[in-house]
Amino acid sequence: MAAEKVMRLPLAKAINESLRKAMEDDAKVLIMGEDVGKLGGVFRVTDGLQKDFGEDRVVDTPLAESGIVGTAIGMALRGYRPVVEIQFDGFVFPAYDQIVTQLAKMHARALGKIKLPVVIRIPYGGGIGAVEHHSESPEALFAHVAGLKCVSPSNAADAYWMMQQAIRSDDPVIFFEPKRRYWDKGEVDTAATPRPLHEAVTVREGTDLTLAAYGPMVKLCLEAAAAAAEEGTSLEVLDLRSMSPIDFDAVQRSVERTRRLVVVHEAPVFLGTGSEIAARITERCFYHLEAPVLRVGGYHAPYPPARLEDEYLPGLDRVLDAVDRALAY
Amino acid sequence: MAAEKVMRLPLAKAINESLRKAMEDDAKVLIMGEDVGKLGGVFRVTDGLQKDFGEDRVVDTPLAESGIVGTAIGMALRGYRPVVEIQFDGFVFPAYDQIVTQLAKMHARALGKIKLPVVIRIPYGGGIGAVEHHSESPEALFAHVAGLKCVSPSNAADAYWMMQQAIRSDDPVIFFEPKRRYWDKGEVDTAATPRPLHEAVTVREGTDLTLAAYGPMVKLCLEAAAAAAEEGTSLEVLDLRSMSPIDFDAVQRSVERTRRLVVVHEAPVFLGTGSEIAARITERCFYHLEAPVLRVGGYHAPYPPARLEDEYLPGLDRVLDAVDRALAY
Amino acid sequence: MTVESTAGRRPRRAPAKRTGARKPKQPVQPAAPDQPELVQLLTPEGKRVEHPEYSVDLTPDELRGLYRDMVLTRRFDAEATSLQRQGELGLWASLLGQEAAQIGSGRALRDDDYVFPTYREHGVAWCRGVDPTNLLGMFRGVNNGGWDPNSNNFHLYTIVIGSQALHATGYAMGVAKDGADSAVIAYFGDGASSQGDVAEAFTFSAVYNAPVVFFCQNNQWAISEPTEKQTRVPLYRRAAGYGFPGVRVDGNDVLACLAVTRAALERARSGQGPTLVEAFTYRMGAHTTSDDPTRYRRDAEREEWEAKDPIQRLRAHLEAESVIDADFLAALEEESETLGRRVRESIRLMPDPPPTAIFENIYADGHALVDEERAQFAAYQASFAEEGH
Amino acid sequence: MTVESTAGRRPRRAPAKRTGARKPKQPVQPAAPDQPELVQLLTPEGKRVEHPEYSVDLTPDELRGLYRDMVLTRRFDAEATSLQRQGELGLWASLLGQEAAQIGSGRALRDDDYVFPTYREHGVAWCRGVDPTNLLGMFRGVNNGGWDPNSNNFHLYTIVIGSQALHATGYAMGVAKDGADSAVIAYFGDGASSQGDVAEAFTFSAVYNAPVVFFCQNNQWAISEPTEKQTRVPLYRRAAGYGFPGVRVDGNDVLACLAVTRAALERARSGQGPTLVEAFTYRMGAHTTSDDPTRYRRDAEREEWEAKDPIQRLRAHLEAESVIDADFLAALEEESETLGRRVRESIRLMPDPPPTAIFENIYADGHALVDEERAQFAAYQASFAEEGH
Ligand SMILES: Cc1ncc(C[n+]2csc(CCOP(=O)(O)OP(=O)(O)O)c2C)c(N)n1
Ligand SMILES: Cc1ncc(C[n+]2csc(CCOP(=O)(O)OP(=O)(O)O)c2C)c(N)n1
Ligand SMILES: [Mg+2]
Ligand SMILES: [Mg+2]
Repeated sequence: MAAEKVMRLPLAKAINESLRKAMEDDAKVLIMGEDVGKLGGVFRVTDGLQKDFGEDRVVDTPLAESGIVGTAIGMALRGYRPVVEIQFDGFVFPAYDQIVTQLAKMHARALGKIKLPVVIRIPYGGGIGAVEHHSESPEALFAHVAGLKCVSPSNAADAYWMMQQAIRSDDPVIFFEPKRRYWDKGEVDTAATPRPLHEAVTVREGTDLTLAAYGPMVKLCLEAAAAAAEEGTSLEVLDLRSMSPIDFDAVQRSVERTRRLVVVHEAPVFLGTGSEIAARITERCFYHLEAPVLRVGGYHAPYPPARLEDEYLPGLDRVLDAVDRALAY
Repeated sequence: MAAEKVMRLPLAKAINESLRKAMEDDAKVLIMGEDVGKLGGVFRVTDGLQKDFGEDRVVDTPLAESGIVGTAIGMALRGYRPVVEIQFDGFVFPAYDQIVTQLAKMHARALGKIKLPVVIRIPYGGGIGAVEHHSESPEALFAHVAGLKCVSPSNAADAYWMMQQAIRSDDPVIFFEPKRRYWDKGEVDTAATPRPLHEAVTVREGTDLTLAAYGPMVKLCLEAAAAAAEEGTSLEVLDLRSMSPIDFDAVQRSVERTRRLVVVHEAPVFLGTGSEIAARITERCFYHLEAPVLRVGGYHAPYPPARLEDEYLPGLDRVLDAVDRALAY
Repeated sequence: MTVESTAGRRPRRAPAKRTGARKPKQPVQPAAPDQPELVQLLTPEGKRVEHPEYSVDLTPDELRGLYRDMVLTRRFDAEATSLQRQGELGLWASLLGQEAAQIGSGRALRDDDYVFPTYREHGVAWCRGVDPTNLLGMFRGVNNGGWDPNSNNFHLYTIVIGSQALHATGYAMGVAKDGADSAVIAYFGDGASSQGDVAEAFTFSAVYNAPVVFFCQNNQWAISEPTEKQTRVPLYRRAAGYGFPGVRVDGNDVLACLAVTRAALERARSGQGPTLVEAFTYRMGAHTTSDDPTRYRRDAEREEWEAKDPIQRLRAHLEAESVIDADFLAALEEESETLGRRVRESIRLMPDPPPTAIFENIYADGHALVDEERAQFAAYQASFAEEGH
Repeated sequence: MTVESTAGRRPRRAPAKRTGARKPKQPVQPAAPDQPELVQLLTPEGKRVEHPEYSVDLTPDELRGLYRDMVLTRRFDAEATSLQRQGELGLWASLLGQEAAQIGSGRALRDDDYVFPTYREHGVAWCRGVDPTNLLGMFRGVNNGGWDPNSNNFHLYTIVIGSQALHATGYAMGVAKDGADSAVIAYFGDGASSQGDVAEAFTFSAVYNAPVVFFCQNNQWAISEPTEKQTRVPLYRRAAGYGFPGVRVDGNDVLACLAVTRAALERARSGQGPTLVEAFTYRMGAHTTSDDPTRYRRDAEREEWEAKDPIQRLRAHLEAESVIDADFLAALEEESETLGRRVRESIRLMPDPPPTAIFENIYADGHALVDEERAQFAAYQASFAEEGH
């Protein structure tokens, strides 16, 4: 890595490089999960790491998510910095108790005397034609819980840097990886100075309306902005990057200019992160908003079978429809 | 019961009577949980039921919440209607996977061919001076999930009737019991015709602002309305009763008149049910609202130790402060 | 189940430093399978042997039936694998190699017994009379479970590992409450044995003496992890610590699987509670069609197990005993072809569900939000029609 | 822990119809404790007996130390119970009757070993040197854990049943990775044995051969549920099915608890992996001060166990051997009084945290929303000051 600083990598590979770097830099960094070793994970995100760092640092675990997170907590108490892989979004729930009642609360329980630097990687979201439980977006269920931080990169460079930052953080971080973007390539400058982990980024400037999204939906919003531009509408696109905390200041700044906001995520709209953004931005920007904050997301339904996912997931038309509705106010 | 129809009962006892009635009416109704038998539950909600209905119908289970909910699902598949007790809010998380990935989704998975009439009773909320994990309000974590219904009574009569309806429902219902109101007495008319389970009720009419709440916070909102009345402000109070679905039509009707809304719950504000109510009502009533929807609730913090809970929980002053802020727009 | 990526090659690097981790000095018990513990009635060569505790006495028709079941199940499975390659299915989880475990246990069941499968029990489904094409729906992506569990007492496939062990236990508790003498069987894998839910199912079933059989197909692998990553002693021994018997059966021996499962079901029926059966077998194929086992396991291992093939073994026995002949085999081959054709044809006829199916069957009694979203969706769809979009 | 209501009396009713539920015909193994399995070095009468596998050879000083530990722990516990009655604590979980299990195991530990307790290990905390008054904070409601776990290698009390078994296992995996020869001990109750997390801890510890001792205090009750509601065979047997040894020790015999725990820790240290110790004891008091055990258990049972009291037993032995005398006892009584006084005084001095503590220590690296809410809270508080509210 020393020589070449800018690489063009698929998002999954950027995470792989970031994990490698973290393990090189800090012997306390460990990887744990199902099939993360020889197989390199079902998405190959940990590919090659066991070979190079050994079975002591890249640990294939028994098939038990509560056990994985619970033992990772114990390792963190011993001074390690475990990076845990949950194989798919829908399989995090057996570990939910350990995450919510232990990982999230232990630092506070100890009045700050112990730290829990655990990263939980979750490949999440749909769009890859998978079977049940392999396409969910459960981020709101974690963001609601104090003590956790939740982030999601939308591109390879962020994936690299946000993983570096998540591992260095002394707080538990749930790292949501947009699985359908794993193969999307982007430039990664490993010598760059990254922006703070929980800061949003304006990925396209615009004047008529703000689209806010994170993870897999950022690309969609950029496409929507491009399409709208052709029709003469100027959309600003914010990549929130972090769902806990949410960079409300950045959203507010944008909305004070554009006066309209549409939030897009794959997760169900009802009690999704968009509800919080809508509520809080409406409070902050009450006299600026020309239209209510609109939300585009999943329905109040189990994630549907693959042949229906295109109807379920926010797509270009649904985003543009929401934009039109917001502009019609 | 035959003769006397109107009884004055504490809320906990109203649930007890309702469970008894359901068990008398339908031999398929079962009670399962930790300490529900001889002890009658730590709050005595199942008091006397094992004595009268036997150990086959009031089942003391092993200490394992996932096991309780998982076996209740199996019993429901066999034609039973289990009513499960989770001893305290903070102990539901070991069962979260079974609730979210199985109980909530199995009806849809079977394309409607099987039904899951399971009620999960959770004494929830704070205000009783308890130790950690005994005072939480996790309703948003269930309401976000399609396939579940979530309700919470605020008084004895609703507790009686809503439990009857929850048990008769062919859908899984998470029944949140406001534990700090267990001892509050109210009249229960067992011959009444109850309103639909998911319908909100106007418990006090008013013209200047709507307070929306459910469970333990309804009483507080009524107190706030009484206090405001003395200062000449007329508050309408809605008891939502149901957090999934939420009776948005009722909220909308009220807000179209009062033009201001404050939502109150004990759960953390960030991604709490209030965020969804704020987002959706703002969308529905954009041109009616004179002020942003304000929310009063818990902070983004673990539930604090008992000596601090009065500062953490919404109280009269905080509700009235929000009312003042909304009226100031 | 997993869906996996194609991933690029990693550049070579210097070997990393190792931490000075202490190695376990002496593992207490060997994780290696103890062959003598295995109940076997038919050797890999097809020789019929006796066992002191377990026996079967089958008619020629029954024996031919078992053979036919295994052959047709394998054929169906192969067909599904190739339909996946052709893009008709998104994924397939093959049972190749596990036919004896599934047919042996499946044929031990009575009609009134109830089955809780994982996602790989195509052979058990076959025994229950579930139309094989119905199994394909979820792998094609048209539904998440395409049959009525109560029509054949065969529950839907369950993907979240181990969950169904508790459903089976609860169902069995209900059977006991009803005073019925049916039994319930829960299938799961070696990997699943590590899940807390499976342990809790052991606890509940023991405490309530529930009429349930836990049938663990130890196919040696949980995706890329060998059984040693789940346990350091044979899995069947887990049961004793919960207070019920565990037994390891040769999972490639259909007769032994039948005998052992029958005995376990009989125990359940007669009020003696749960049993754990560990069927010692092998996943001959990939974990699913998305998996690439060459990354983590040796060919030699697969070859060893090929010599223990469940179908060849029964065939050798039936030929030696003249229970089957060339005519039988030819007829069966034709039946296989017909089945294959039927599967291929019906998959192509399998319609995509209408988009509005998203909003159906979420609740049995309805839900205002679903109604609202359904209506919005319809209006949105209609807007395209109007615009002629 | 539970907080319970005072509930009214229910009016009498006609007995309900029973469903025709089938009763288990014959439970396979008795759930009753098998007395001979118990490791014992001191009989209830205080007679020193030998055991083929376990022994201790203690100096008079050490013996007196154990006695002192138990007496002071009991005194502290009694003091806390009465402080709860006086309203100084919101709740108390008494260890009465479990002193031998806790002091015996606690004194087997080395300083560098690490302890993961439940919420009842006041005796173990004592052995670790945690100031007893620090234990009271969470029961008073001023914090959720009032000590630095790393000062005494004694983790915070854990209320969610069973969770800490996994933390202990992970910690032990870390110890092994470090190449250290420390051991880790996880405490939990008979009820906890049913939790999936405990089973997963067994699996992980066995697979990684982690240096951890699982110390289960079977005090016969999980609130109102007797151990038969959790298992139908003795709990220590659970271990064998996971591939490590389990042993049942007389939990009211401090010498046996010390010997057995020492041996288990030694196994862990020497790379032989986990051990499950089941200390067979009794919860003499209520589950917590909120509980009313008269609703669910017979007085006679308690009386039986009173005859096995851990402190009386050691005292009888030490008096018979002239290891203690009246002077020692008098001095100890005074030490007890002093301890009691100190606890009473310090609880009254224990300040309530400032309201702003709500917003502290939620994150190590800060969080924008917490900052915002902290600021809003401060402004809100200040508004009262201004108004003179
Ligand atoms: C709770 C959960 N975690 C992870 C997965 C992903 N996954 C699917 S199958 C599998 C391995 C299962 O192994 P085993 O139980 O031995 O069954 P087999 O596939 O070998 O039949 C894994 C890890 C899952 N489906 N559910
Ligand atoms: C997950 C969870 N469920 C329920 C409870 C409520 N609860 C507290 S203590 C207890 C009984 C514990 O029994 P046992 O494990 O035997 O420990 P003991 O109290 O007897 O020491 C229960 C059910 C809890 N704390 N955590
Ligand atoms: Mg397997
Ligand atoms: Mg106990």
